[in-house]
Amino acid sequence: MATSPANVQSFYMVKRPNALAVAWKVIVKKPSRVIGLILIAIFVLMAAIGPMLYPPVLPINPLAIYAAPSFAHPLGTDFQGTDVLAEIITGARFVLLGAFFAALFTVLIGTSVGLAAGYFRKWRDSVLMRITDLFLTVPSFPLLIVLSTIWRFTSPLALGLVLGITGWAGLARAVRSQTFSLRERGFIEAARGIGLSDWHILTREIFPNIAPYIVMNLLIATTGAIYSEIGLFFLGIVPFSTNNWGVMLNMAFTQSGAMYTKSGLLYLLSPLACIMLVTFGVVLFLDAVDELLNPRLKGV
Amino acid sequence: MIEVVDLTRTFRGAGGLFAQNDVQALRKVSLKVERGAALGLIGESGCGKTTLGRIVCGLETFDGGDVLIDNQSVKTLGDRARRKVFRKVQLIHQDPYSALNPTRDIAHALIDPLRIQARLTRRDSTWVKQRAVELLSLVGLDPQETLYKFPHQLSGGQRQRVVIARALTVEPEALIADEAVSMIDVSLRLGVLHLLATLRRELNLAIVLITHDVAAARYVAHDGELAVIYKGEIVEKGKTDSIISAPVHPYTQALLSAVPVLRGLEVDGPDRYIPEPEVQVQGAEPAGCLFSTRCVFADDHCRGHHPDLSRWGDGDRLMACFKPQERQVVAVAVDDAMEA
Amino acid sequence: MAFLKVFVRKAIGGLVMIFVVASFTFFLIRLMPGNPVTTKLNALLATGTPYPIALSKVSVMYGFVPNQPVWQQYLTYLGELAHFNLGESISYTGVSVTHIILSAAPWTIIMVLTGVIVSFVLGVLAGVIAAVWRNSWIGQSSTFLATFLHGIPQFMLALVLAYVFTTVWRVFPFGAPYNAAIQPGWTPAFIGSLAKHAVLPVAAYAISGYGGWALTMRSSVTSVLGDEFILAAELRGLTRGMRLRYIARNAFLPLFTTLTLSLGFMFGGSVFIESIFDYPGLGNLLTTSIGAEDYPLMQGAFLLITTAVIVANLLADLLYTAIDPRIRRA
Amino acid sequence: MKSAPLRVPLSDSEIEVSIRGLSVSYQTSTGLYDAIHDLSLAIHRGSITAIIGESGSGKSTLAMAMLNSVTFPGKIRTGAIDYADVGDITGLNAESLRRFRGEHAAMVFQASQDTLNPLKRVGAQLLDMARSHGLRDRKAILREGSLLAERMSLPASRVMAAYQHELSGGMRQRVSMIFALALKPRVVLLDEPTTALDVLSQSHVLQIVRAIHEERHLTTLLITHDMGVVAELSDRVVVMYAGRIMEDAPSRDLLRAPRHPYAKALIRAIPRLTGPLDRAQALPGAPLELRQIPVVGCVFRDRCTLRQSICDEVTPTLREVAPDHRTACHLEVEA
Repeated sequence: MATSPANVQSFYMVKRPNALAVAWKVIVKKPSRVIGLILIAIFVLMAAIGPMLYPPVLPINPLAIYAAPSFAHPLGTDFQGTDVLAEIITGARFVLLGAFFAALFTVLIGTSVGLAAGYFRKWRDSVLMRITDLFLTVPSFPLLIVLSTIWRFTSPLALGLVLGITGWAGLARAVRSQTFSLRERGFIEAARGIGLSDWHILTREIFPNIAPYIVMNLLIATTGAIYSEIGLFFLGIVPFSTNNWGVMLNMAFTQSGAMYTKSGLLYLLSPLACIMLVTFGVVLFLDAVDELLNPRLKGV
Repeated sequence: MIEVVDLTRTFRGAGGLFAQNDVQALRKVSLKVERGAALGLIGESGCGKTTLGRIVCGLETFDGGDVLIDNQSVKTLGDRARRKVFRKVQLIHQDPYSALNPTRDIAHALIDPLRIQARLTRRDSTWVKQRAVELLSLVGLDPQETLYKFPHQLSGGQRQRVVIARALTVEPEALIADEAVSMIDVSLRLGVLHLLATLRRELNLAIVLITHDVAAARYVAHDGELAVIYKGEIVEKGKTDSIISAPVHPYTQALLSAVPVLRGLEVDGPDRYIPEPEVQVQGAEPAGCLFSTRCVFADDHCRGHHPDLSRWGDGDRLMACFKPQERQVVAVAVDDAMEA
Repeated sequence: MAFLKVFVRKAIGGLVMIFVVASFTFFLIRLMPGNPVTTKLNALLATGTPYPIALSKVSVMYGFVPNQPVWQQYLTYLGELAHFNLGESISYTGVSVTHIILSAAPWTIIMVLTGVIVSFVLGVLAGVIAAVWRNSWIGQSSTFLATFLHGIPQFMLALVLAYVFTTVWRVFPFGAPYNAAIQPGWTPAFIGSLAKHAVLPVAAYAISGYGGWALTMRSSVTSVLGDEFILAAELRGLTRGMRLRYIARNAFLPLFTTLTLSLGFMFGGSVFIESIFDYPGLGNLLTTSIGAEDYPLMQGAFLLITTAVIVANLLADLLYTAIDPRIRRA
Repeated sequence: MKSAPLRVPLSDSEIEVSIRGLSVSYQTSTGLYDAIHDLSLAIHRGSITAIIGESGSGKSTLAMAMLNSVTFPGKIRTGAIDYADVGDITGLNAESLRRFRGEHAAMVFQASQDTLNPLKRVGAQLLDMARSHGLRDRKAILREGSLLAERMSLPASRVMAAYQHELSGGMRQRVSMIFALALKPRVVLLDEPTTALDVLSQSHVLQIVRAIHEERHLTTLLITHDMGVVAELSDRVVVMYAGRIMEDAPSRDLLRAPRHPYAKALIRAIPRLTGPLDRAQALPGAPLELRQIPVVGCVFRDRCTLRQSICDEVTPTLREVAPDHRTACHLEVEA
C-alpha cells in the first residue's frame, strides 16, 4: 500500500504536457484561428512599434489633398495631404493601449464584484447587485459623456479606467450568477468542509471554472472599448491630444466634408476598416480560447 | 465522538401545489456515534436526514438543541475554532460528479488540503506528495493512473473514491456518507460501501451512512446502529440486525417491506405488507403521531396523541409508537441459490 | 396579485435609481473643476449684474441657491426636481430645461423603441432560423450575418448607412428629421417626409440591435432544443409546428434578461445616431449641452435618458411576469 | 452432452416487437463506434420485459432506437425493428413515424426528467397531443387523462391545471405515465422508472405499472439498472453489456440460476437484508466506455474471473442453454 518516497518522486516527474505546445496545437487546428491570431498580432505590432516609424508630427502637404492611392500613399491622403496609412499606423497605439486598459479594468472590477456577490451572498450580494443594476441600467455611453465634463481623460490609462468604471456591470452580473451556481456544487462545499480558506476557494476552486468566460470577456471588452474610445473622439468630447483612429473619423466627418465627397472615401473608411479587422481577429480567436481553457473540450 | 442533543431545524419555505409553508426538518433529534462505530440513518427524501448530516459537518445551521463534537459544544465556538472542529467530520457527497472541481486534476484536489494539513502538523512538502499517493492507494485507486487525470476522465465509482481520499486528507475522525452510492453504477456500489467499512475498521473512523437503502446501511453498519427518521423525528432506533429482523414501528416495517424481493432467490417475509401510497395532505400536520396519516394500524388515539421515544424490549431499542409489534417483513433467502 | 407586487417592487427600485442618478449629477456639477455654478455667478457679477439678481439668476438656472451650504442646495434641488423643475438652460437663455428635454424626448423615444422592436422581431426570427437549421447553409449564413452585424459599432453603422444611402447613392435625404420646406402638421406630406427621413436612423438602431438578439436567441433555442421536454414532445408524436411553438416560447424567455443591457445600449446609441443624422433628440442635446457648457441641460437630458431606460425596463419586466407561469404563480 | 429439449418456436402472433440485427453507432472524432452491436431480440405480446445493464451498456440507446429516435451523432446503422401490425419502423416516413410515436408505442420518462413544457398546463399539453394525433373528440383525452390520474391516486382536476414546476418528482413520473398512456398505445417503454424515487414511492410506482399493464393488455419494456425492480416486476429479463446481450431469460430463472459470469456478478453485487454479509461481492473494474469496447472476443472478458484465451480470440454468440434461456458465453454449455 505504501509507496516508497523514491517511487513517489519518480512518477511526479511525469508532468503535464507543456502548456504552450498545447496552445499552439489548439490554434493551428483551424485556419480561422490562425487568421485571428495573425490579425491580432499585426495590430499589436502596429501599436508597439508604429509610432517609432514616423516623425512625432506627420508632415502635411497642401498640394496633395485627398490624393488617390499611389505607391507613396497606399491609402491616399487626407484633407491636409497627410498620408492616411501613416495616420493609421501611428494612431493604433493610443486606441489599442486604451482598449487594453479598459478591458483590464472592466474584467478586474466585474470579476471581483461578481465573485464577491456570488460567493458571500446575503447583504453583500444585495448591496453589490444594487450597484451593479444601477450601472447596468444607466446607459454607459451617455454616462461617459457626463463624466467627461469633470474628468479630462486624455491618457490611455485614464481613458481605460473610465471605460472600465462605466462598463463592468454586465460582466459582474454574469460572473455572479455563475459563482452562485458553482457555489451550490459539491466541491465548493467540500472545500469549505476541509477547511480551505475563502480566498483559496475563490481563487483556486471557483475562478478556474469561470476563467474561460472571463478571458473571453477580456477579449470582447477590448473590442467594446475600442468602439467607445473612438465614439468619444468621434463626437469630439475628449480633447484631441494625439493622433488616433477616432480623431481621424471625427475629422473625416466634421472637418473635411468626406461625407459629401466621394474622394474622401478612403480617409473615412480606413479607420473603420481597422476597427473591423481588430474585431474580426478577436472573434476568430475567441473560439481557440474557449477550447484552450475548457478541460472538457480538450479531449482525452 | 459526535453527539446531537434535541436538535431542531425549521426551514421557512414556499413552493409547489401541495407544499406547506414552514418545513420542520428536524424535531428534537438526539443521537450519538463513537469513533470506530457505524450508524445508519434511514428515511425517505425530505425526512431531514440530509439536513442532520449537513449540520454535524458544520455546513448548515440549527435552531435548537446542540451538537457536540468530542464533547465540545459547537454553539459557543468562534469562526476559526468551528472550522477546526468540523474538520474532524467530513461529508461524502451524494453526487460524485459535482463533488470534484472539473477544472482541476486529482493531484490538486488532494494536495491543496494536504498542504494545510502539513502546515498544521509541521510536515514538509515531500510528505504532501507521498501522502497524496498513499491516500489514492488506500481508497483502491492506482495513483500512477489517476493522479493527473481530470474528474471527467474517471468513472462514478472512481470519483467517489477520490472524494473519500480527499476527505481523508485532513485526518478526520468521522465520515458522513450522504447517499454516497446512489448516483453510481449498481455494480460499483458495493465496492464503495466495502471501502467505507474497511476505512472504519482500519482508521477507526466513525461512519454515518445516510440512505434510503436499508441493505446498504446494513452492509456498512451491520454491527452498528440504525436510526429510522420520519418527518424530522426518530421513530425507531437500535442495533442494525435486530431492527431489520424484527422492526417494531410501522414506518420501519413499511420501509423494509418496500424493498423489492429478489424472487427466485428470496421469498416474501411472512408479515410483509405493501404500504399505503403516500397521501398528499394539505394544511396542518396531524396533532398526534406524524405517521398516523399513512399508518395502516393507526386509530383515533394515534391521531390525537404524539408518541414519545421509549424503550422496547430488553435491549437498547427505542421506538415511538402506541401500537408496537414486532413483524418479520424482510424477504427470506431461498437457500439453494447461486453458491452451488 | 403577483403582477402588482412585481410592479410595485420594480417601480420603487426605479425611483431609487432615478434619485441616485439625480444626486450624482448634482454632486458632479458641484465637484467640477472650477465649479461652474460659482464661475457663472462670477461671470454675471463681472458684467455688472447686482449680486442679488445674479444669485437668483444662477439659482434659477441650476435649481438651487449657490451661496447656501451644500446639503441645503441639495435639498432645494431635490425639491425642485420633485416638481419637475430642472432649472433653466444656459445656452437657450431663459427656457426651462424641462421644456427643452420634453420636446426633444419624443424624437429619441419613438426612434429608439421603433428600432428596438424592429431589431427584436427580426433578430428573434433570425435566431430561430440560425438554431433550427444550424447544419444547413441557411442557418449558418444567418449566424454569420448576426455575428458580423453584432461586431459593428453604432456610429460606424450610422456613418456607413449615411454615406452609402445619401452620398454614394442618393435615395434618402441626409440630416434633419424632416424637409424644412414642408409645413409641420398632420398632413400626409409632412408625415411622409418624417417617415422618409426616419428610415436610415431607425435602420441604424435596428441593425445595431439585430445581431445581439439573433445571437442570444440562437443560443437560447439551441439550449432549449437540448431540453428533455422537446425530446419528450417528439416522442409523444407532436407535430413539427407544435414543437416549434414550444421551442420558440421557451427560448424567448431568457431574452428578457438581456433586455436591460440592450435598452441601455440603444438609448446610449442615440448620442451617435442623432448627431450623425442631425436629429433634435436627447442624445444630441446631451452632446451639444456639453459643448456649450450648459450643465443644467446636460443634467436634464441625462436624467431623462436614464428614466426612459428605467421605464422601458419596467414594462419589459411586467411582460415577462405575464408570460412565465413560474414567476406568475410563485 | 445432453440433447437440447424440444422447444416449440414462438409463432409470430405471440411476438409484439422483433428486433433483428440491430446496430446503433455513434460517429466521433476518432471513428464510428457501436453502442448497440448486432442485437436480436423478440419481445412477447403481453409480457413485461426488463432490459438491465450498467451505464454504457446501450440500454437507453436501445430504448431510443425502439422509437426510431436515436439522436445525432448516433444513428441506426443496420437492422430492423418490426412492430406487429406496423412493420419495420426504421423504414417509416417522418409523418407515419410521428403518428406511430404516442399512438402505437410510448415512452415513460424518469422522475428526475423535466419532460413537460414548463409554460403550459398539463391539460393543455394533453390537448396538444390530441390535436397532433388528429383526435376527433379532443376533450376525450382530458377525460382519459383524469381517469388515469385517479387510477394513480393523483387529484385529477388539480393535476390537469398544474404546471410542471408545481409537481413533485413522484408526481412527474406518474404524469409522464399519463401522457404515455393517453392515446392507448400497445407498447410502453419505461426508462428507469424508479431512479431517484424513494423506496416507498418506488414500490407504489411498481404496483401501478403492474396493474395498468394488466388492465390494458400492454406489452411493457422496462429499462433499468436495478435487479430489485426486475425481480418485482418483469416476466423476462435481458442483461446487456457494452451494447450486446449477455443473457436473456425468464426473470426467475435468471435470478435463481444465472449462466453468464456477468449476470452472476451483477446479482452477487446486490447487498441483501438477510444472510451472511460476504454473500455480496463487489464487481471488479468499471463498465466500458464506447471507445474501449473490443471488436473481437468477449466484451466482458476484462472483468471476468473465468477469462480464458478463447475469450480474447472468438466473439461468443448468443445461444440457447436451456429452454427459453439464451446466453453469450464460451464457458456456458447447455444445462
